[in-house]
Amino acid sequence: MGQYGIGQPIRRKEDARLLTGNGRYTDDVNLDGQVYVYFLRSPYAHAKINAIDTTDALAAPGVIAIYTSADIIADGVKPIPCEANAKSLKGVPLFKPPRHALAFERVRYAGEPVAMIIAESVNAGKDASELIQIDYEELPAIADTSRLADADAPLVWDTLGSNVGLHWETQESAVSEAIFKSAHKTVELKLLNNRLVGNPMEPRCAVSEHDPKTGRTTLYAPSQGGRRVINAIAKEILNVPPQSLRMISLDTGGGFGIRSKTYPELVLMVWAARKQTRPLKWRADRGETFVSDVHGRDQSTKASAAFDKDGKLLAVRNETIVNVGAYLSENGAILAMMGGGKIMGTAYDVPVLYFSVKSCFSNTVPTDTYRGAGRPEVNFIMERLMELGAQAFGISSIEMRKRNFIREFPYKTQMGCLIDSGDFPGTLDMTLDKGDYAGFEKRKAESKARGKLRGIGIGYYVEGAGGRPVEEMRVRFEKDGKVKIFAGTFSHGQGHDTVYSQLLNEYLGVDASKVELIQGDSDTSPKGAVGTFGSRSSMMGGVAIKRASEAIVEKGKKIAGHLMQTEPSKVTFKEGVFHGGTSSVTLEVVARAAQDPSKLPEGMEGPLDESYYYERQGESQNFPNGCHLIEAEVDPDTGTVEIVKFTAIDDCGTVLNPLIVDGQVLGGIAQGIGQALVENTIFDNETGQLLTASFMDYGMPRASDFPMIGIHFNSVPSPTNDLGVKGAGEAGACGAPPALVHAALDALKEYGIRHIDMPLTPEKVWRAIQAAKSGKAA
Amino acid sequence: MAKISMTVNGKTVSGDVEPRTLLVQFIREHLGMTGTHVGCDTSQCGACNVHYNGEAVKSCTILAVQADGSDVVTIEGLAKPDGTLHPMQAAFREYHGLQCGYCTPGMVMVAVDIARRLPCADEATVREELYGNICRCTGYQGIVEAVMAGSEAMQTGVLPLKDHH
Amino acid sequence: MDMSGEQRIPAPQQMVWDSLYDPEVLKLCIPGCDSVEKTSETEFTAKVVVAVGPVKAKFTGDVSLLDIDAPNSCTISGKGNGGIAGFGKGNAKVELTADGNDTILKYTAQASVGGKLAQIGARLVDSTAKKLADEFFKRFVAHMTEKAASGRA
Amino acid sequence: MYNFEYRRAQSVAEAAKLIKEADDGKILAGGMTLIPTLKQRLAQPSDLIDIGKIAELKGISVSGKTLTIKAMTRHFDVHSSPEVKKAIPALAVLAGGIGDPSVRHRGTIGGSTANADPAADYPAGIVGLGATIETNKRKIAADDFFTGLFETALEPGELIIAVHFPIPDKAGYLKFAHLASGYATCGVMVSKTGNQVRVGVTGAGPNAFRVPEMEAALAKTFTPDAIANIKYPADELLSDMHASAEYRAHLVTVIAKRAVAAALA
Repeated sequence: MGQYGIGQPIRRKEDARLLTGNGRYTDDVNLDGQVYVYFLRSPYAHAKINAIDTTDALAAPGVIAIYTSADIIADGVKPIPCEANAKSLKGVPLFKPPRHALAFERVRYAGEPVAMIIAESVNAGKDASELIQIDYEELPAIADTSRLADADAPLVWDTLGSNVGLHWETQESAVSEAIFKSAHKTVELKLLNNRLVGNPMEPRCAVSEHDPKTGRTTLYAPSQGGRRVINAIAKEILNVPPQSLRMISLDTGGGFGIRSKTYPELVLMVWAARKQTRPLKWRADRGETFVSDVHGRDQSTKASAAFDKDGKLLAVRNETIVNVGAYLSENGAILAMMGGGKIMGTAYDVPVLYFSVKSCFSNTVPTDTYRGAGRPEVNFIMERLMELGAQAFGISSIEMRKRNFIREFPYKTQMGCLIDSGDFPGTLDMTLDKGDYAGFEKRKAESKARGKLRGIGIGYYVEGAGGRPVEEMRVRFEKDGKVKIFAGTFSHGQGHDTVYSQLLNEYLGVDASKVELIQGDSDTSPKGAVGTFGSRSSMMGGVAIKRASEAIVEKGKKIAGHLMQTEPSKVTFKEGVFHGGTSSVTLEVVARAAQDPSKLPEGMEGPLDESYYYERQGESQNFPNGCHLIEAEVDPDTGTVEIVKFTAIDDCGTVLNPLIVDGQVLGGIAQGIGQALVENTIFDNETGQLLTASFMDYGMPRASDFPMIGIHFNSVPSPTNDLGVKGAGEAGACGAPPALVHAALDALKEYGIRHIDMPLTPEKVWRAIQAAKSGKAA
Repeated sequence: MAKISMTVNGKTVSGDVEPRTLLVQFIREHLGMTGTHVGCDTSQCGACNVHYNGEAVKSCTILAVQADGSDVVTIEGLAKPDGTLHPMQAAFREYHGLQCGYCTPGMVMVAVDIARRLPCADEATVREELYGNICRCTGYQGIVEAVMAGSEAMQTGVLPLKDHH
Repeated sequence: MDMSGEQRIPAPQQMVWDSLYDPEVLKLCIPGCDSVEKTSETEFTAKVVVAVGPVKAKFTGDVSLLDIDAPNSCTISGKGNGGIAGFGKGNAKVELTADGNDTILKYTAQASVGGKLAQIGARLVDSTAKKLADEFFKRFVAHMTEKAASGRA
Repeated sequence: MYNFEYRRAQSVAEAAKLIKEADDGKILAGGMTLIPTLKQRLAQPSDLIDIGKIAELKGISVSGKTLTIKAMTRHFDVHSSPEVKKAIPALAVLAGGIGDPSVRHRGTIGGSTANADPAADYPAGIVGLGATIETNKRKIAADDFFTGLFETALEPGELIIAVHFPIPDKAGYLKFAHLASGYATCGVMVSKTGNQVRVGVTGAGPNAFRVPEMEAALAKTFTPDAIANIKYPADELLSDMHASAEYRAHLVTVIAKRAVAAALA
């Protein structure tokens, strides 16, 4: 409807506040009398704790309390639960070791919190931490993902007997093995999907306060929707009534999947606030964030594909080791199958799939969901297999894909996931057109004249968006004419205030300036609140708002009919006004009337407010897909890879606000390019130390790493949700990495280099060239 | 403790600080102006950028005592008192140059600095000049467009509008 | 990180060997060493300040001699706790062989750090370790040369 | 950060006195390396002596065939100075590539030179241009100044006053920057004055160094090809997780060639 409704590039409502320094992030919260928390963390990746002596530290100036695992265990604080569940083919469940909020008996990664110090100032806390004597007995550590399942690998959990916490498979391996034996051609590849550090720009932070009068504790912390976190802390860790805890997330400086975890520090901030008389504040610096936020990716994979004589896929095999870190975070152990496995095959018709995941422990920071959570990994694998397939058959990358694209929908993947819609060949053609594929050779020649090798690469992706199948949204009419949306979702950069306002404008004719988004407070968010991750907010929250709006209109018609003395069935609603015969009455008037029992039809109760708990059919997700086309120049003398042209065509279904969807796609692309080009998480394989724990060593993508990116849509509305929307946030993280790697390998075609693992750092590329020159190509 | 005094957003402010207090801590904790953010420890991310004697600097890498007697402008000092956005702020909104908003204050302060020094900077120059500011959300495209458009608006008084597909 | 080196020392092997056990010699030769105290025949505690550029970290730690094959070879193993900076540790396998009146000292050493030093200083760790090892053996050779020349055995 | 005494010096003499009096004092110039180090608690000086506001330490001037840059002149000023751009444009290029604009607004040539980070840009400029470091005690030739990893010829309490650069006929600077930090994985300043050539390299070794073999070849023929086959021995170079010594050795040749091309451009 009109210029503020669906499909318009409305400028964001949030921006004026954020642009003028009026954002309010957790670190901006300062409570009267607050004291400061500092966490002493393990310098060892693996060590036995023989003794901890806090005597001197407790006597230090300004120190209020020091807690270790002995204190929390004595107080009945339970380990942090992992709700993920999965079993091997033989029914062996995922091994779930206990994770205490403070290291108990052993430390298992460098950075694990060992003691919590509460002091009058941050500096007093740090000073005291230096006086804590800990007798560590260092143990052999393991960090190297490809070695985790080896028989001689040091053990992270002795009782498990190996580091394999779960071996999950889709089916018996033999089924696909037989197909591979009789296939016309097969290709095989080993690769590492590099570990990433999410690094939202707002570092970790929390403020907590206990009110002895009410017996309630409030936790302020950034999140992606904190309901699940605070419930877990109440019910499963502290064993207190959920209503005694409240979590408030204010402006949150980026999430990317890593924010809504039941982090040890959050548990401790809540628990300790209940022991203390003054509010607590903790703010991590970036170095601490590097070792305390969950990390993403980190998989070692052997994948292969079998083709018939026409280059059509017969079967795909994928064996992956997932490095889950030292403890299980929420979904770290299952995202490879639940996030990635479900869409394995991605855009291609795969008749038989063998997918095996070994979720393995290591002496590293736990891993969990990060932008795409399993989907970027399988997209990368499938795209590499298609590329190798094209080479094996001597056909173009385009032809190979076209021979294998899924063309009929819905398409059931080998894991039973129903891909609802898409136009894969059309999207590919559109990409080639918009990206001037035809003009590539000319540009390549021009690059050559400058001493640069130019290559072009495709990354076609399909991802499954939507996450958990429930969400609740509430619409409330205020006396002053404002309309408040109480959201179960949580905007932390995605512009929900703007997009939800567009929806209310579309469905209820409410002026965007009158809409107010209320989110992130466990006291006021709807009961069914889940949060924002996995590109689900439009699909889940948006649909809930639409349906709540419809209920409001239906109810409103009855009230309006009563007010206008018209039969409700003859009342119509358009652009915020109810019409009946020659009369009309605005929604605002109806909403006000609904609060006055004397103005309501008999038997009807006000107010007009509606809450809608949306439960999606089964586990059906939506399937954003698209094609990313990159041209890159490689400097053969230094190995530097530079992106010189980037075209992205995405099918995000119905686009509610192109400005915001563009932003989501671009943000995903930047993280995808980060993974492929600069983000190098390096552990010392012998000591387990994280060596890249600052922006000095961990490469964050910068403005100068990108050209202007051409973003276009080939929208095929999803038939499985009311709005026809599909996710947009993970697109770039799925499409960009294979496109970049393919562009670089294409540029290096003359050397016959088969594969280079991400990130494509200059030295790695240079070494690949040197090896190729000396006949030792990878 | 050291007594310091400086001008912040046109107003004279003073305080007693420990020598180890950083300028950003003075601004956030002593003055209670929380628009300036801290995003890293190593002077890389630029979230803490302010104008110091008219130039963009990282306020996390200056001691408050060093800034004694200086003239500081923070993100809170850019818009007009009536709320009218500075042309660069308006450009960031127009070109979707922000998502979560955390890096934004520093990004805008640096953008204004770039526009003043290099009013006609081309895209490549703008990208290079943004090297000291990290954004994790936007992929920088909206930021780069905003810096160029905001720069033009600072000169002409007219913000070129985004042409959206 | 592996380092190795070889030095000719104009002193007899036994004298060189004995000096490895001498806390005074260790104090002189460990760069930035404030104190060394002998806690047993083969064990010492030491306080060391490692200064590299702007960084100046204080370590307190233990040094011990292992795998002793007197007077031919041993491993000097050290571990220091640098408080908030983390820890550093290293060991050097030292081999002595007599060559006339001189002694040939060969060493292979490994070093590693943990905690903040590893997390933010990794780019400098290897070169710093190499510098410290070089400096130690340089000083050791210089000291032994002087000691042998002055005849105080 | 640990606490310390803060002292702002008004003159070089006062700074020298303060540093001498301090128990374990440290000079604070631009602070771009020192302050982040202090924030991490990786040093605990008793006193910081701030020399950033000493007027006699600021300024750029040309006298005859010498460009003089006072110690507290910021990278930004060197980069944008018309005198530098005219006298040694390659030095303006070098200064403009240090850190980022905000860092260049604070960091100083004296601070960077005294810090002698193995990956800093100025050491290549100083060695490659054959500059002289003037201190409050003496003058030190570039070749004698950088002595090791973060080590210089400066004695305790000795302060850099200015760096004097002889103006070459031609010079070129190029760096291969590390992806994360922007520091030089390898940076090379090549200069030619008459038939004298200097090649100064930073980022590759523990400290900035010259490559005599390249200098000799370039003195004969000042073209990139003249040094294409000269390899620097890898065993003298740094090796870390970001770049192996072998790769750095390769880069010395590649970047030196490009620096020559830049000098000729």
